[in-house]
Amino acid sequence: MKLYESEAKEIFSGYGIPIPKGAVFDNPETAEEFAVKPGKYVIKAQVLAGGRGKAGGVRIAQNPAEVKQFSQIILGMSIKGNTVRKVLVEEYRKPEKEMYLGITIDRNSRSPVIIASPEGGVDIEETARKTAYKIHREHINPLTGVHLYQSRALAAILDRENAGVISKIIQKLYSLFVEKDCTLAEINPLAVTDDGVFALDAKMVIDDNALFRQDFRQEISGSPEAEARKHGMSYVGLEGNIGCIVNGAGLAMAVLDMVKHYGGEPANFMDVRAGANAEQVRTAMGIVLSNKNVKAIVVDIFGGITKCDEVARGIVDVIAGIGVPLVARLTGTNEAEGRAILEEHGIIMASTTEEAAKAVVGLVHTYN
Amino acid sequence: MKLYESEAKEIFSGYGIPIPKGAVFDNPETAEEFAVKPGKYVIKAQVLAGGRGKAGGVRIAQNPAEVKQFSQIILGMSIKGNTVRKVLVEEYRKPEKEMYLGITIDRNSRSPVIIASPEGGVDIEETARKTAYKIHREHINPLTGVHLYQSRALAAILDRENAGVISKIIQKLYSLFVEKDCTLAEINPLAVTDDGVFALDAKMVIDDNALFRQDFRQEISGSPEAEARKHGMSYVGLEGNIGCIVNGAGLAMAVLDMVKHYGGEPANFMDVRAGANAEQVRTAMGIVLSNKNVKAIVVDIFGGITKCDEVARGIVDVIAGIGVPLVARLTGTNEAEGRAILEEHGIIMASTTEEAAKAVVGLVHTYN
Amino acid sequence: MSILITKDTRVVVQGITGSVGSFQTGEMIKFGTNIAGGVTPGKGGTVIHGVPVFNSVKEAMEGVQPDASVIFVPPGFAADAIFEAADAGIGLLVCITEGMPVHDMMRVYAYLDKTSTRLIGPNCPGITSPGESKIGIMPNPIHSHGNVGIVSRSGTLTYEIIDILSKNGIGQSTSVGIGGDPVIGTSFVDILEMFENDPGTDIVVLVGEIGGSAEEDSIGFIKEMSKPVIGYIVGVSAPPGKTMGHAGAIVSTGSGTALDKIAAFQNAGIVVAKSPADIVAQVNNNLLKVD
Amino acid sequence: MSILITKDTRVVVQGITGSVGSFQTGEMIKFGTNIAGGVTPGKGGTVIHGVPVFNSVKEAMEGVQPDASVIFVPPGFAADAIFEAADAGIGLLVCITEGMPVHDMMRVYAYLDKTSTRLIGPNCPGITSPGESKIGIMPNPIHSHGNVGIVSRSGTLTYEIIDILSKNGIGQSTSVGIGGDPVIGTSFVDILEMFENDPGTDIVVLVGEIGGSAEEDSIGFIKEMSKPVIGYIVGVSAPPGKTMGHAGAIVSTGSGTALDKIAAFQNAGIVVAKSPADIVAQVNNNLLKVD
Repeated sequence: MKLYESEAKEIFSGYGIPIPKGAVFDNPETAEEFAVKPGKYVIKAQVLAGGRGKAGGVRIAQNPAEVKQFSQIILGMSIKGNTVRKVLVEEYRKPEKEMYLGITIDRNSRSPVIIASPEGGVDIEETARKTAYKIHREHINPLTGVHLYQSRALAAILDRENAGVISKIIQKLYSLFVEKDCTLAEINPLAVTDDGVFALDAKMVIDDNALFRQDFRQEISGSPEAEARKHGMSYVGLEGNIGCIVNGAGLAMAVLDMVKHYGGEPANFMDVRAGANAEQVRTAMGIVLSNKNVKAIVVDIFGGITKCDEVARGIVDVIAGIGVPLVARLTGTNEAEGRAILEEHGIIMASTTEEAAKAVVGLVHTYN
Repeated sequence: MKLYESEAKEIFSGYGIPIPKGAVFDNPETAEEFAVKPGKYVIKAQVLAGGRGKAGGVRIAQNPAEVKQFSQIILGMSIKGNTVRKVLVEEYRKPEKEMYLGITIDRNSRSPVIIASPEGGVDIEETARKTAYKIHREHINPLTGVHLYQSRALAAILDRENAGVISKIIQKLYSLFVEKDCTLAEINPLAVTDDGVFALDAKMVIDDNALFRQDFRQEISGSPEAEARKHGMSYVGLEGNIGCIVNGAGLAMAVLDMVKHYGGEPANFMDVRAGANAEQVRTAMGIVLSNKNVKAIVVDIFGGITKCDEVARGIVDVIAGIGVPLVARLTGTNEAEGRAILEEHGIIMASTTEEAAKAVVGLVHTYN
Repeated sequence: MSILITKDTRVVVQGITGSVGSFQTGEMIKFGTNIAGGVTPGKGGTVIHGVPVFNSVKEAMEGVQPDASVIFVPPGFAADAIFEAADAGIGLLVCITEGMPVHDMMRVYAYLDKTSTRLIGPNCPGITSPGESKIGIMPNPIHSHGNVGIVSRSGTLTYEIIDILSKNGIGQSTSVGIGGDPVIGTSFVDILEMFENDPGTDIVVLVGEIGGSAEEDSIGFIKEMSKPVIGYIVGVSAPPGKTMGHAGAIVSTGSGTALDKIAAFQNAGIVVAKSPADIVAQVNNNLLKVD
Repeated sequence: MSILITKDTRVVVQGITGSVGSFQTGEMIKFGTNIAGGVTPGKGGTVIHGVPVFNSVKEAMEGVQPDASVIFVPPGFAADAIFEAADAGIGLLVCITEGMPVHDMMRVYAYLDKTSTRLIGPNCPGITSPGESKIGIMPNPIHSHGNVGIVSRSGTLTYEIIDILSKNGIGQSTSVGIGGDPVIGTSFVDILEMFENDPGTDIVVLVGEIGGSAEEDSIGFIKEMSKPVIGYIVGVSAPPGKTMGHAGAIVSTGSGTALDKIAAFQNAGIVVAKSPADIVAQVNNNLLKVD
């Protein structure tokens, strides 16, 4: 789960990582009230999408008066489909030097890795591609945590003059990375200003698997992703028009790939997980169909714990009202019963994943 | 460094280990003010010595009125030479079952070890000797900390009915054991009462080597031990009458052993550490002589970083006023210069540790 | 022959009294697995599926001397269950649990790295050696004994592939699901090495997916192998930055795409199948060569 | 011959620019130690005693390929210095630092236990092999080359013993101070084993003291040794519960007393000397037998 910049900064601040004085507002008037001290302020749209800056979601107010004006502009703005509902207003700190500091999980070494570059404030992927030697990586043993010698060495690379304070920031960032179950904790830029070193931006991604032991805001529901998660399923929206309902993530990806292979475009990834019953299948159908682009649906179930007759029952319960054609492929536990139910309702059946994919692509081409 | 029970309990409480409601008082009047609720109270002398109970330092008041009375009796009492300056007054919790729970450092495995026994409230050494099978030991890997499976198993041994809450107490006790740099954290008894599980007593010993990073009260100075520590030296008072000043702990023990071997009784252990200069030797002499039993002094210095002439200078600076005979043995760096200085002042010299020990024992016998 | 497990492998089930643990224990027994006992704290002394339940793995170790443990406990307790089994000296652990926090798993991995305990998973369907034993949750009916080794990051997709192979008369020596999480105990290479050394395996099917570089990392070893390896990699349609069901199936910052992986395999001369049906074709091709 | 170190052992000094580190580096160089460089964060690029200073052990590793490191840093930084040296791949660490928190040392020990790095100390005087090299702080003039190995928990007392041996014409192969803390990296047995295998050592002096059971724990090995071992154990006068200078020298709850240790040695038939002078006598006795 991604946190908003303002949420991440609040956590940073709790760990003693210096951030500019600021607060979050959902209307321009209260934002104006905050900005009483003369001087420059930054107004930043609080959205989870990247590229805020380019979209005009970050503005520098030259004086308190401009704070209200820019907040007004940014609030309600749409950035990559996300409406801006909150702005973070901060006292402006002029960066004399912008650095990059991030901690993520290195799958190869199966350990946390601290990534540091004396050139931050920009796209770090870009730096990594163009000037890889400017990116420094330090692997951390998860049993011992970050050693002082490691944070000290990285800090000296970032800015020798401020190495002491940066080393402490690295230690603190590592602590919160572990204690808050992060998969990413990033400061970009970490800036040297005439007032000291500050985290001018903050990014945190929390391990979804660890949310049960962390105390974060509830996810805003309503999105099909959230809806699916609520029901123990996994959904990812895609650009195409063929709705896919599959049990198992690997099989679901295989179905998507085959749909594509036969010239179709999947509208979604949907893993209903093992043991899905009729009720869950109905819910899954609802979520998939909430995407109005969907022109046909393919259901592919490999019955193990999941029973094919349960799935079939879920399908026939809703099939009348869905308004798009559906191809089903059921195999494994109670396969015969499942197929019998579908047959009764005249639902198109396939016997392999490939057949099902081919059939659903054909349906879309036929009906459109 | 040992903590007082009340100090340890305050820390326990901060970690969520249940302790009876109580407070510390240095006079009977305020103690009486605390005990307003009807019911029984315990009044416990706050001293670092063991055997408080037997010495009458722990009393149960049947009602609030008795709290003042017992506090009056206990305050000012002397327990093993320690005057009681404070009492801990607690609401009485009747133990239905008394257990033992402690964490210490196992030198053999070089790791923390949790020791648990369903029979507590008594001398655990006694239990260990008489009924060893009632003592359970679980070694903890210091890199991973105590696992749930470990605290759960120990808790089930202590009291199956309250295993859940006891497992959590074990986890908390381990956390404070590590975070407070303890060499011992002990609850004896850990009691099941009709009001839940409570730590009725609390003992914590802090690693002296870690005091620099812990925030504990300053040691009450004035004792020769504290005085020596303040000057980077190490002193232990003993029962005999021969003062010993040596550089190096091992050599100091060897000197003591040889004094004993020749029929003398050392008055102290004193390690002036490596690199001792004249000033430190003077201080050491003062500390050793603060013990009025001292009838003679032996100084044994093996000069490495420590320079014999520096030590000699320290000795001659104070020799005139000490009023007891002194034997010195100096060898190593600047030995000749040191010996020359001592010779000038007519100080008795020995050339080996054995000779020095023999000589000082002879002096005591001669002079007494 | 098989890798990792045989008829004689004595298995304890951690979390045997839970609904999934209990059901799957029954299934394993039906398959022929030598289930020696189970562990559920507080339920020691009871019996389930005819096997004794112990309060701890240590007690199970003393009571029934297991060689392997299969873990069905909730995600928040999985790391502890693994530590417990490893500390008790069990040599092979199969962690079925899905949803284990990655920080827990990093600590577990760093710890196990220094021990002789092997962990398969977490978030995996386990190991099946037809005719020998099954540790995990793969459906019983799909397997048939033969000379194809399967190693996969996936669950249902693995069943699909096993099933289609069996239906086409191609049996398996051992099928191993190594797990769909970003940090897992045993890698492709570990399993490939076992297949390479297993006289009962003549050909290997490797089922990969997006995320990480486990597939690419196995190429060097595959090229050294004497046995043919058929790759199959899914997730071509996955958009970047989205987790595709498996916590480990995510294309981050442009790396770990299915197309990159497929290309890497093909560039190394490793056959990549286009579908489960194509796996059958490729295996048949290669079995001809083997025979 | 010698154990642990030779003329060729390349040594870096962690904390080389501190007052003790700098002074002792000079002494080691005078002794003939092959000092390859030093480490002090922030002082990289400078030169002291004619050797280069690096910002980190890793840089020193790249620059001068040391085999060993000697650590002179304050107690609060000692664990970090050990981790740094071990992570950089240095095989032999000698930690002189006195006053290291025992919890730090337990973590260090658990970590090193799984690596090939050997740690001597902390709170120790180090290692001296006369004619070869010295890593640590033993005074230069006391040593002489010979065939007696010394292993001790003590500092000054060790110098005293070395000195009296040398003055009586008895030279040493290697003298090792393993440290006076309750948790140390290398035990008596480890060193005894090296002496047993060292052709240059004919007899060993083991200097023990109160606290713990390191002396008792070595008895089993001593009995298996082909070379005679002379024990010397101090602290007969130590009262229980008091730390006698060394953090590890404490009689806790009646265990770890000098008399118990001496009795255990004598019961096992191991000679226990009564004083440094008596060590000389006992060594002479045994050397006669050896020759």
